[in-house]
Amino acid sequence: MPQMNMIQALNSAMDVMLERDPSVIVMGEDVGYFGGVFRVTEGLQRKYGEHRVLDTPIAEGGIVGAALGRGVNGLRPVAEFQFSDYIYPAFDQIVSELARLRYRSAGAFWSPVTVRTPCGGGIRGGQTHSQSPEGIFTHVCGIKVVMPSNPYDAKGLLIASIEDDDPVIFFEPKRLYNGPFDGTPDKAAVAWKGDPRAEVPEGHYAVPIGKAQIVRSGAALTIVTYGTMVHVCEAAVRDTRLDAEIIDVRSMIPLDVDTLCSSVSRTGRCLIVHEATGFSGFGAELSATIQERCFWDLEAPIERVTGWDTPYPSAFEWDYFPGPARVAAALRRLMSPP
Amino acid sequence: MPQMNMIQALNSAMDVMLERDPSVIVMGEDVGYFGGVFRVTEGLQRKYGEHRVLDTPIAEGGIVGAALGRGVNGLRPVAEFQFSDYIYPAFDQIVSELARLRYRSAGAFWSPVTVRTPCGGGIRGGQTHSQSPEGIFTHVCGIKVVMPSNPYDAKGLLIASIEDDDPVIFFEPKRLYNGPFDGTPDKAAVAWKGDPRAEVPEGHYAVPIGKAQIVRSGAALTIVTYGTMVHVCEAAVRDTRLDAEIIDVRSMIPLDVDTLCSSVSRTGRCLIVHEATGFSGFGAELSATIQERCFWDLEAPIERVTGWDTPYPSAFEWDYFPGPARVAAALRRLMSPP
Amino acid sequence: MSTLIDGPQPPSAVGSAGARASRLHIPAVPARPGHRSDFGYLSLSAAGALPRPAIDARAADIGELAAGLVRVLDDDHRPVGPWHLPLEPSVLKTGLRHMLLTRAFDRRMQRTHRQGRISFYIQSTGEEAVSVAQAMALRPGDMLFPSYRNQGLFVARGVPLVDLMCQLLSNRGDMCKGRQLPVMYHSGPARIFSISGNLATQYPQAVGWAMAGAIKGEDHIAAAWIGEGSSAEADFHHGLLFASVYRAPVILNVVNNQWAISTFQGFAGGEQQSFAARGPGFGIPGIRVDGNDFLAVHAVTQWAAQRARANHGPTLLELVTYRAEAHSTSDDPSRYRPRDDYQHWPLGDPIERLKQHLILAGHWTESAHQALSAQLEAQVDSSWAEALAQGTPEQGCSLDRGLMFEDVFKDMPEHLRRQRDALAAERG
Amino acid sequence: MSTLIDGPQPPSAVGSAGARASRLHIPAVPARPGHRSDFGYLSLSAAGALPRPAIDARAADIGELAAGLVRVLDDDHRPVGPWHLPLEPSVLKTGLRHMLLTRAFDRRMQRTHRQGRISFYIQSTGEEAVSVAQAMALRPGDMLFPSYRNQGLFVARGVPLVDLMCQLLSNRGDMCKGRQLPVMYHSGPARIFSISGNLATQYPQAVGWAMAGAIKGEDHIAAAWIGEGSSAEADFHHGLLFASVYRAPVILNVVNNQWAISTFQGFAGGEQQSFAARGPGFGIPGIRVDGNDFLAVHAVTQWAAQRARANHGPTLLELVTYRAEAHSTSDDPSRYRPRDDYQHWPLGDPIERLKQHLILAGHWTESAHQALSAQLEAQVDSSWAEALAQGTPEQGCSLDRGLMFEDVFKDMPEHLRRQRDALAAERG
Ligand SMILES: Cc1ncc(C[n+]2csc(CCOP(=O)(O)OP(=O)(O)O)c2C)c(N)n1
Ligand SMILES: Cc1ncc(C[n+]2csc(CCOP(=O)(O)OP(=O)(O)O)c2C)c(N)n1
Ligand SMILES: [Mg+2]
Ligand SMILES: [Mg+2]
Repeated sequence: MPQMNMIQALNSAMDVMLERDPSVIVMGEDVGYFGGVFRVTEGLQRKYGEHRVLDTPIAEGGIVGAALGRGVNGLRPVAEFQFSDYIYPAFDQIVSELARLRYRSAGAFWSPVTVRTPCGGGIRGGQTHSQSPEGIFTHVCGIKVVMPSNPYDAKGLLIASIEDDDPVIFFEPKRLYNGPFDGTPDKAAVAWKGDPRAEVPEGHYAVPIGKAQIVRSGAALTIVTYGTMVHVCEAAVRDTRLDAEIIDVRSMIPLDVDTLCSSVSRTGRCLIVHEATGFSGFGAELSATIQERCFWDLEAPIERVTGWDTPYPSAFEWDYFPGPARVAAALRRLMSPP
Repeated sequence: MPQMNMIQALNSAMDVMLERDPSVIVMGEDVGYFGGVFRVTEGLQRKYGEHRVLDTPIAEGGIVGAALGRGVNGLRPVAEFQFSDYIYPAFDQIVSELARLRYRSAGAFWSPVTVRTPCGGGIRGGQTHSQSPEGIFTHVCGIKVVMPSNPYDAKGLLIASIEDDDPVIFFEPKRLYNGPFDGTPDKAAVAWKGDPRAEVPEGHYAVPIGKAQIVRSGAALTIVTYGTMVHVCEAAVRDTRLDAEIIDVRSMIPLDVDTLCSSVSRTGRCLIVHEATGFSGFGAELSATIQERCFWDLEAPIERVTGWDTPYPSAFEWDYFPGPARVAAALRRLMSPP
Repeated sequence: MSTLIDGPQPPSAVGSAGARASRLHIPAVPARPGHRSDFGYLSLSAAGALPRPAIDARAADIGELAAGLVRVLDDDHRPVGPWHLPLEPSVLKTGLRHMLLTRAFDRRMQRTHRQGRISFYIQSTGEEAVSVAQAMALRPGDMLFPSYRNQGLFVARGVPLVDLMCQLLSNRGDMCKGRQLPVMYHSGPARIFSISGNLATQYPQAVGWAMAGAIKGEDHIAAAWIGEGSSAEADFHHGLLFASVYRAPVILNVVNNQWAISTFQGFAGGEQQSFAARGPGFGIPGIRVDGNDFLAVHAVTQWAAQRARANHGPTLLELVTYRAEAHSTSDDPSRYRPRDDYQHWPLGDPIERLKQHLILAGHWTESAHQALSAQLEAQVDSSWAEALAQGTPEQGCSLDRGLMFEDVFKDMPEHLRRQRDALAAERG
Repeated sequence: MSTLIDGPQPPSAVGSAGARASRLHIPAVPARPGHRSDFGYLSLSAAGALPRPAIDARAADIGELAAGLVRVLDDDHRPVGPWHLPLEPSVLKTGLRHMLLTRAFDRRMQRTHRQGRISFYIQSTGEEAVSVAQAMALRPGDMLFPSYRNQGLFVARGVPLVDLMCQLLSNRGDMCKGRQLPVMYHSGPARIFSISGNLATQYPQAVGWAMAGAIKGEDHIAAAWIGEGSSAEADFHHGLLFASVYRAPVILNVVNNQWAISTFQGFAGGEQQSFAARGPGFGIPGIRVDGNDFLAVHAVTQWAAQRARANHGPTLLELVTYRAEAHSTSDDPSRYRPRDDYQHWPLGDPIERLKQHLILAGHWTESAHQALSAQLEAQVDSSWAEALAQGTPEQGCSLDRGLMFEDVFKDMPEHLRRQRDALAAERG
């Protein structure tokens, strides 16, 4: 089985789909000749031509608007936003158009656009290259929202997203592009190579949208998380030696409530972890839903560990980032509530 | 004491501030000569001139961008968005600029813009004239978010917002403009006249941002709500004859957690009600926070009654709208959990 | 900067009241209620005065078309000049019929609203030539991206009035299944895109659609319409930009009917320059055309369509017209403009002008016109009866409320199924 | 439309591979690595060839300025033509000094990045005349809204290099208190606005600032800069539109350095038309100027400033230049353009050209230039030492982490106080 890092896995997903389906096209800023600032589309224009792998003007709203129109006319556009901090200029086209088209036209028109965008911090990017805006999109009905945490899921979920007839916002935790970062920036960087989740088939396969994954089974408590934080939580569990169950949400819309709730009902304790700002973040929805379903089984309050409610400041990156120590402290609190 | 409906109260707030403070300006689509499509700015241009009460191009992003610049240059802009469904084209200027300016410049620059916008349904507006997008903005750090539920608060909060040196998104539940709508569309419309909350002083006063209000005291359970739903919840409480405490959140950022939690700790039961789509709505944050703080006092799961996770369909408005029956059912469930 | 750090400094005197007079320019408005509009602001060319360039002309070389006004019918209803491309009388009569039907439909639906049987309506009175002539100048395979004031496109493409009426009624025949505000139609078979409540979004969408056609090597083109007020939105810029960069086969239309609700077109940037003039700045030909002149509108649209189909790229058309009635049934224009404005509008009425032209040419008579009008009124009446048969407002909503949860996604996910069931339980 | 209802139809053959060839136009790129750029795409005017109109000229009457290229210095470094407004030699020498200092600063910070002492840097090499000449043509009370490649504005307005360096180091002297990526400076006292990571947002903000000045009756003007790539963003449109409608006293600059990271300017719409040409479409004069010609840049900026101050409204300037180095320290331009491109750039180097002009005029010598260069290098060195005294990267972050929670709001609300305390507890 070939080994791929997340960049290669994502590239492979688009390669496979461009090859299989002549209606698939890739577009975005610097994605063509150059292959993207994170090299995720490298080589695709050379292989499929500049009519199928297009450089675009720097106009995120226009990119989504044009992608929507192409989708209506029979193509399957995969649009890259260079950083998810730059998705906001496209907000109206995503919320009012992409998400609503099928509904408002009662199915007469729809557009299967996939929007790919790197998110999250830990790369010294400062407040406009580090954001995790997924929570905002989870409040928008009519789009699917996913975020993989490893190369295998990245490829499988991206293929599923491209094949999906609904629009999908596909977040790529950029700190994981090259390795399974566990939240300790001082340690030497670890590469994906050798990690079982980096064993990625060359060809076509899909990871279904809407299914969470139990990353580690455990009985003491449940950690619900996604993206980079999956690896941080693994580290925190190693550090605390608690028998935690770790669930990687993967798909925020639709959400696999059953997998989450059956775990929490079993363990009676739940910690929710994400990198984004806490207030009204996606963790709030996770907490509220789990509490509604599992209330009678809860032995301690559901807690959240998240980024602070501030922008992501470049000099205080590691004070902002919810690292393993912060997660571990919460785990301990959860096991012996005050 | 004069009686005002919500339109008059909002108008009076701007009138008072335009009069007192020469740096206050009002701007937006159709707000000038015409006085706004909901007549909220009526008469202001005549009184203060077309240099202080400006009609603008239909470009929400430009409106916020230009307002931000004016704020930096010493003015206090009050910008109207015709419907909160049309705030999305301005999303980047709000999130990346207005909310971040003070932070990223370490206080050297800031802009005290107030964005006013009517929200909510119940006026047969269909999916693009009925939205309640406040939840999205509550995930954005650096802005304040408020929503009044009556004329007195509307004027006092709007004055506080204009005087506030931070940007404020001010949501106006348009179904309440003319009367305290309780969620039963078939009943004859009730006007504000005669309602004690419609007694509004002519002059200057402020309702502080960041304080919730207990609208009805009670011991059996706590309802946390805001906007139009305050009145719907009052109706549901009347119908169920439960001794519910009803809290009007009023200010979402900052949130008056203490008032909410001391009530829930006392009653042990909590229902959260809003009109917006439920999934990742502001109710999720309310539920998560209250659960974290009040877990040991809870006698039943915190429930949410909200709009469904669909767009707001024009023909099914009253199936979508979380009316008193849906609230009452939840109240009963909460008092005797299954 | 301490003044900034200390907080906004109240200007010691602001605006007209102050000692230091404000230097901000505020666009002029021709007249407010109680006065009479001076339409002198409108730059007019004589009929026939402007040249008709080759379809591969460079935008920069035909700038006069963006500043002037392409007109074919002169004041005596005679067609003149290079933009007169004679059309079969039958075609013109079809155009007249579509325009008359559109107006009859509008008038009837407006009345229906006043009777409280539909909740909202938007008329296109005075602007019928825009939609009808343009639809007729395009091919059935071309894709149309309308605004809410282009009902003439639906009429000209033969969408049954009943279908539109059922949408207005949100009844069993509603193509939108009760989800859209009245007038937000669409038609899959007629290739007319779904109308959005958010202004101007269709502009880059149409460009994208056209780009896809080009990628696939097809020769269908796309056309989009927005109001002059909406041209202020970002998506106007996105549309022009993407069309320019990829030379997309698309026609971008700005319908300048002088008003955006209460806001005069000067506030959309029409005071300093025409809207057509935005095109040449992107290398896109801009053509300003008399939007009430059926022949002129048809001719420029045909020119733009040929240009696009021959792979010479996009065209920006500004259709100069006047919104004769209220913005919508929620609006009362007498609050912000002279009541009799339309009587003084220098470009007349599109139906009247085409009618007179046909009569002058000997293809039409006053009595044929009366007969046709009566026939179309009857058609509207019978369509209305047919539409009501699929559910009247008095019967309440005739659509299954479960439809609310469909089409959010292609397949209904678990959480929506649960919500649908909860609603069903609630309603018994 | 059943094809739509049935799902996207895979085109039977797409793109160059297919039988039906794609008709989509893709903008041309002058050369990719391994080839040599043909700069023939660049429309050039001879120095002195374009007229200098009165400051109240109408945009439509001076369209040639948007298509041509205003140049003052000819190939022999002699100033010619109507745009030559003689400046005191001392002024030119100050300009030369600012440009040299900017370049020395850039070079040194680039090296510092390579040594791992700062995390990110952006050079402005080859574009120094833009910022320096423009800052010098404006008044201290005018407000500047820069992009991330306008460090010359800070230099020309006398912001100490130490302040900029402390920002790059995020140390105790950082004006941004550790919150912004390196190079995202600002200066309250020097009236230079905070740089945003989100492109083009400063355009409507500058217009708003200028509108406020006009409302208050002041005669300070605003100026904003964006790259040609960023002119694709919606806020470019918003800026032009609002400036046009209210005739705001603002100068809107597009710095066309040919590249936006790896994307050639054709993809921003520069193939069909100049960027200056967007202006006339809004009634705003557009002037395309040789951005490497200090005298030309100064002259057009002065013209635009006088125009704005005299209440004749905004101007759009396109400054034609070339990004000589990488986009940023994260970029490697040899992956997408010829390595030696800059050597062939037809408009030369701005510093070299001003230097030769001064020598030719007898105000400068090669040895004075060497001495000045050495002096400025030393100034950069000593500034760097001074900056490091306020915290070196090796010492770790010298700022209090509690600062993270300040300035989110003017007063810290309860929830942020709680979070600040939690972090303090976590870190002991
Ligand atoms: C994004 C957005 N902003 C505001 C509105 C509210 N609105 C609806 S129609 C309209 C006026 C549009 O005028 P114009 O584009 O000239 O079209 P016309 O009505 O004249 O045909 C406005 C402001 C909206 N629908 N969408
Ligand atoms: C809204 C937004 N989209 C994308 C980016 C990423 N980005 C940063 S710089 C840049 C290129 C800008 O090029 P140009 O405007 O020509 O300026 P230059 O770098 O040439 O000075 C891009 C795409 C961003 N910062 N903001
Ligand atoms: Mg209009
Ligand atoms: Mg550039």
